[in-house]
Amino acid sequence: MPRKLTFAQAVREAMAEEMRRDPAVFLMGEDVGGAGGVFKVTVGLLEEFGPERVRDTPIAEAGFMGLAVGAALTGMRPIVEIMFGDFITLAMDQIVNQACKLRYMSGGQARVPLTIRTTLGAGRSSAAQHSQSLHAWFAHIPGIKVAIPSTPADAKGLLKSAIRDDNVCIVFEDKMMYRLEGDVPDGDLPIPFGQADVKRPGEDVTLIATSSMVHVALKAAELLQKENISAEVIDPRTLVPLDREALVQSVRKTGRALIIDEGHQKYGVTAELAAVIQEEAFDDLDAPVARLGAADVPVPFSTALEFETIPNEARIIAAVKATWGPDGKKR
Amino acid sequence: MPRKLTFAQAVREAMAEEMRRDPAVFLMGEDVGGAGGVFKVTVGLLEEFGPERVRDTPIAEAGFMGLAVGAALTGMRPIVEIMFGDFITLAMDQIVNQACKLRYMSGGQARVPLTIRTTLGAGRSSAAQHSQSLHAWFAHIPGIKVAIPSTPADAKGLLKSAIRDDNVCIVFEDKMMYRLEGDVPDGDLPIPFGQADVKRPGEDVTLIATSSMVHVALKAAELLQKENISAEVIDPRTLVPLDREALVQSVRKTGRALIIDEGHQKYGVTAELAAVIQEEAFDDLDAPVARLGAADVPVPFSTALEFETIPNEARIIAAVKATWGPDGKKR
Amino acid sequence: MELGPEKLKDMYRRMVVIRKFEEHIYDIYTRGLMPGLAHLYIGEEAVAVGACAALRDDDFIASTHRGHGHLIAKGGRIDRMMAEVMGKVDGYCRGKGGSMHIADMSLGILGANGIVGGGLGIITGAALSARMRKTDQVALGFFGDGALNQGIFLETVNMAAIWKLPVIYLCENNQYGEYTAASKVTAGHDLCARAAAFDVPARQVDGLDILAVYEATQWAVDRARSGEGPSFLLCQTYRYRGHHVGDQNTYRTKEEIEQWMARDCIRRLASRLTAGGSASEADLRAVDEAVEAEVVAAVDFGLHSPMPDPREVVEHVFA
Amino acid sequence: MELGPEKLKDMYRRMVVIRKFEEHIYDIYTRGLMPGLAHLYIGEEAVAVGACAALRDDDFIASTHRGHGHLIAKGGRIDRMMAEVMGKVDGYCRGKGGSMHIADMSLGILGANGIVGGGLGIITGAALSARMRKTDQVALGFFGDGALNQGIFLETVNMAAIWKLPVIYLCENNQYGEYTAASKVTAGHDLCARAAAFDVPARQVDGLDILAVYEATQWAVDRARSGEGPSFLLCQTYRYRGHHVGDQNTYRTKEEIEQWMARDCIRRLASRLTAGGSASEADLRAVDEAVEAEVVAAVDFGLHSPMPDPREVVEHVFA
Ligand SMILES: Cc1ncc(C[n+]2csc(CCOP(=O)(O)OP(=O)(O)O)c2C)c(N)n1
Ligand SMILES: Cc1ncc(C[n+]2csc(CCOP(=O)(O)OP(=O)(O)O)c2C)c(N)n1
Ligand SMILES: [Mg+2]
Ligand SMILES: [Mg+2]
Repeated sequence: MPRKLTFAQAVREAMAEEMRRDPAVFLMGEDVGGAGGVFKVTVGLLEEFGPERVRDTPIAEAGFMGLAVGAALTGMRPIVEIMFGDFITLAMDQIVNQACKLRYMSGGQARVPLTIRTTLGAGRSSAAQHSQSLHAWFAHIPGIKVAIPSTPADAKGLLKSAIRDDNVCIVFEDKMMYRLEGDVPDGDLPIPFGQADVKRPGEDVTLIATSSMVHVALKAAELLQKENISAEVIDPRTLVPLDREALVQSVRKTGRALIIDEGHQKYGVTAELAAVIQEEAFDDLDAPVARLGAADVPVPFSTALEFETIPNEARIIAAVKATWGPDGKKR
Repeated sequence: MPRKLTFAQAVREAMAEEMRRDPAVFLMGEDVGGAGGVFKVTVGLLEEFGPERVRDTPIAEAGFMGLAVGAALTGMRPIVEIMFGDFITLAMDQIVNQACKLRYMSGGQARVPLTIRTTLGAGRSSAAQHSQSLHAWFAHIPGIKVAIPSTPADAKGLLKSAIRDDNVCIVFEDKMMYRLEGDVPDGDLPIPFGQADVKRPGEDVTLIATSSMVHVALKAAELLQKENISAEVIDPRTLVPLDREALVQSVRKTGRALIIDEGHQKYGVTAELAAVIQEEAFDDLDAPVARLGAADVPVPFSTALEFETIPNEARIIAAVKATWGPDGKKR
Repeated sequence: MELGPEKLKDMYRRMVVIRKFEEHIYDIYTRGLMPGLAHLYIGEEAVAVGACAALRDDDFIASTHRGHGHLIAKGGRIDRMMAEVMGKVDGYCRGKGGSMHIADMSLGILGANGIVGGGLGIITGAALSARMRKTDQVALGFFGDGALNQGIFLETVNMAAIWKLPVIYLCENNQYGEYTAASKVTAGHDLCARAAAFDVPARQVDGLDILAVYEATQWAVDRARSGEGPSFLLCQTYRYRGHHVGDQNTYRTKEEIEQWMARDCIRRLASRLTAGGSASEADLRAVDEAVEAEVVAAVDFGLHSPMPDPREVVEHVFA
Repeated sequence: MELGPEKLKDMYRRMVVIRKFEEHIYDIYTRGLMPGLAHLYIGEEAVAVGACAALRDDDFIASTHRGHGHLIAKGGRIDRMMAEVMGKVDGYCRGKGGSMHIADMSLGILGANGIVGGGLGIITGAALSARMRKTDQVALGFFGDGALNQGIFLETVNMAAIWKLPVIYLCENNQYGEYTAASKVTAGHDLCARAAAFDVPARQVDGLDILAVYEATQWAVDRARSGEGPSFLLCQTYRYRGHHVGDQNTYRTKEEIEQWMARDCIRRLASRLTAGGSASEADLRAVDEAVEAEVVAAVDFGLHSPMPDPREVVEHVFA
């Protein structure tokens, strides 16, 4: 029986269930305990699991990420919350030089079952230091798996997989989605990494979208349908590992692809997906793979400017139509 | 009159000339003074400019990067050396949240004329924490220009431009190239950012290569010539701004492209360049844009393994031939 | 430097500007006229005003997410600040920065900052710059008790100490970082020891006593200006309101809040002024009223300023 | 715990293993049999051996780029270490890590580290883990004077202090970070104050006196094991050789080096053993010779171990 949960509730359930299942799992981060997190995602966990396992840290991102690495190396399974994705810049050495590399550098001796949860996404007038979507950086680095769920159900299932994984995993949660509701199936149902999900089937064009951009793509697809363009919307769900096959198959069918992601466009996630698709579906492409990332500017504060930087339905529709060329014909 | 200089000498000359020209320019970093840098790039600068302007710092990458941001904001033009590119993980907040965003966030009030020099490249048996090529991360972020020179002349000219630029610039120097010799023209000749350079003209395929990969591509091009394949080798020289036009024009002519870069392949520089080329030269492409980055593994120590991770001539040749398909025909 | 009555009245006035500015921020925020986050400085006014009173116009400050008070104390224009927090084009940052990023480079205000500890590098670098440019400018960095636990504190204080930079580290210990008590996450019975460990002279100051803040800052400024290097000031203070507007304040008792409010820094200076005969109650009331009108005008200025043209979104990435 | 003669002789032996291991590293490095970087520990042996003598097998250590000594002191196998530094498949890391990344998880050796200060988070996390898993394991982190200037020191010591974690921060002050004197870049006349500021008890120790190191570590271990929390040990020591093999050593005077060498930690324990009658000169010579043979065998083991199969390059990225 599926229940309606918000994205935040789904994330919380994943953590609570895994903490009940395995005493090695614990959570640390700034204000995750008494306050229940600034986005109220962790409300109630302190009450159930106590302050040892739901640990309020000092404001010291590098330090507590480092502690988590050491704890993971020695038998624990930490979940670390980095409140705003922007603050992860302070912990890059710990994640990239330590956590992601210890297993490899030790020739397979070390195990680092560390899960990092953090946010991405603009749209809250939080300005340039509280709105970044830095997931592309992590997808670039070997030794870390990257999830970027778009629905409460995916958020729960992927986070459960991340916590059970013996490797470093990072899950990006769009802070604009925490109140989004969706059906979440009952029961213990981890979603494996590396499986894309077709969020809407279609025939004429493939929209590959991540995180909250999935919903924007779905709305655009509805509008396109009115113009008799049938768009398939696929959500890769994890960037690493990437379900290349699912993406490529869809594009082989439709002949057209647009990638939508909220990270900056240049040197970002849209580039890799476009490169993969043109590599593997070249002969089936009727137009270049198009992409739509966030504008290549810091995220501005003013509501008059901020939304200019984020992909929206209108831009998706325009980009899709452009794949047919100005005359509406196959290019 | 060009002179033969090593890459290290060219970098040093650029700094010395700019420091002579402008008293606001100064250098800071670990062991850049008395020791002349661990790669001996800064030898002699302390003697000429004194310890105020050639400043040995504590081991505190975040801290001294932060100082440089503050100094740049208030009238100085710091050059910061981060010894190994891997250590820049410790300064990401300072660079990405502070330096790159201050101008934009302040609505154009702030000016941050900061130049960062650091290294990339494997091949010295330095293992996973001293061998990374993290330039893709910076190319992804708005507000920073990214240079990645391949020759002593380019290194000198681009660094001079970086130092004179009123924005944050980062220059990646491949540590394996410091002893590479090349002709460097006399005189004060900054090389503008955003101008690619054709390092070898050709007709049948375009090899777009960065940093030391340019030299590998040039060798591969010679070998391909013996098989009557004429390869054009283009070096974008700066990733931001990117000279799209030059890359696209070459591929329009040849119909085939291979991108070679020493960063990890997935979600890296090769992806953006491939995406751009298929976007803009789609109709002229005879084969998908191919790419060759470093293997998606941490850099291993053993010489038996390390070179497996770096693009080499044989792999370039194989990738080029693959664009013709297994039968040597146009795909 | 002794503070004459005019200076004291000016300091009183500035504290009132901050208090009323923040009350109006609360008002426009709850009325939906200001997006984003609003971190109010109410209760801490004596720290910003006392410290900045010891600075010259060409000295530098770096501020925090809770920055309105620092900016006003250093001379920032409240109309342009109001426009900025509303995302309007006449704002200090043309609407690009918002509350957490207001800067006025012409006044040496090197910016509020959204990163806890984010100003520490900047202010130490400004001090380095002052030294290298051979000026006698001084740099003062405001930061919270929370930032004391960020590594950048160690790194910058160490460099300031070895290079004897003209910088003042002013920690505003308002007892909380977000919803967590500083005492829970901050080790050491004497936080001044964190600076003293670097042989950086440190003083603890009653942050509700504006004269104490002023005097301590003046001591630190004198040291800095005369080449004696950095100092550290630990100002004990308290924020009356939540971490930001909307915070339910459940982690503090009413009693605790009331105890601190009973020692209000503005009323304290007011009593001193009236007791000493420098001003009458009526004088102060007149100041309060004038300030209220000024802040209302600033709100108006903000409300009437247009939104930035959407095409500005691509401007100011590069110089 | 009093140290009996057998334990002391074992400690002597371990110091000699380190010394000879490093001399052979120098030899194979200069003969081109070992690639990468070699940071020698020669001169500092008393610190690693004295500290690890106070640890149990199931306790944890985190090490540094100058890690061979720590690893050997904690029980690491020198043959697999030799194979590793040569990049061979029988190395601890199958050739993937090299000198800067040797680890033996089964011995609680959480790895050498290429990042200055890189072990501080790891070791503090291991202490947290010991506490959460309800063992009485202790975690000891070695790091250099250089790491004292990295912010992660502040952050981890603060957390260890507020949570009373069973961790020992052992700073090896060998007076230099690379080619720069610690005194030039490290503020504060008393480096112990950097820990004491967090109310973490701190002791300065003569790092050339293995018994002093042992006793101080034992004190810290007792504190940690009994739940009293972290401690800090500042061991004054010296590296005889350059920062790495190849360093020309121009930043130090011959006199300075000789003064330190005159107080050699191995000879010092040797004298004590012979003076106290626990061992004769001949006994010690026999130890030296046996160790030399052992190290030669380790070199041989390394030389004869095959290179890893190139296909291993893609293994061990993920579990
Ligand atoms: C690096 C970083 N981590 C976390 C945050 C989220 N955050 C914003 S304000 C704050 C508390 C800061 O406390 P303090 O420094 O004492 O300043 P106060 O708010 O009390 O003035 C936190 C954790 C942040 N902005 N930056
Ligand atoms: C974060 C970081 N910065 C710089 C370096 C380069 N580096 C390697 S060893 C070293 C000096 C370390 O000094 P110290 O901590 O005193 O250890 P010692 O070498 O003296 O044992 C430096 C700067 C590094 N490895 N990591
Ligand atoms: Mg506070
Ligand atoms: Mg040292």
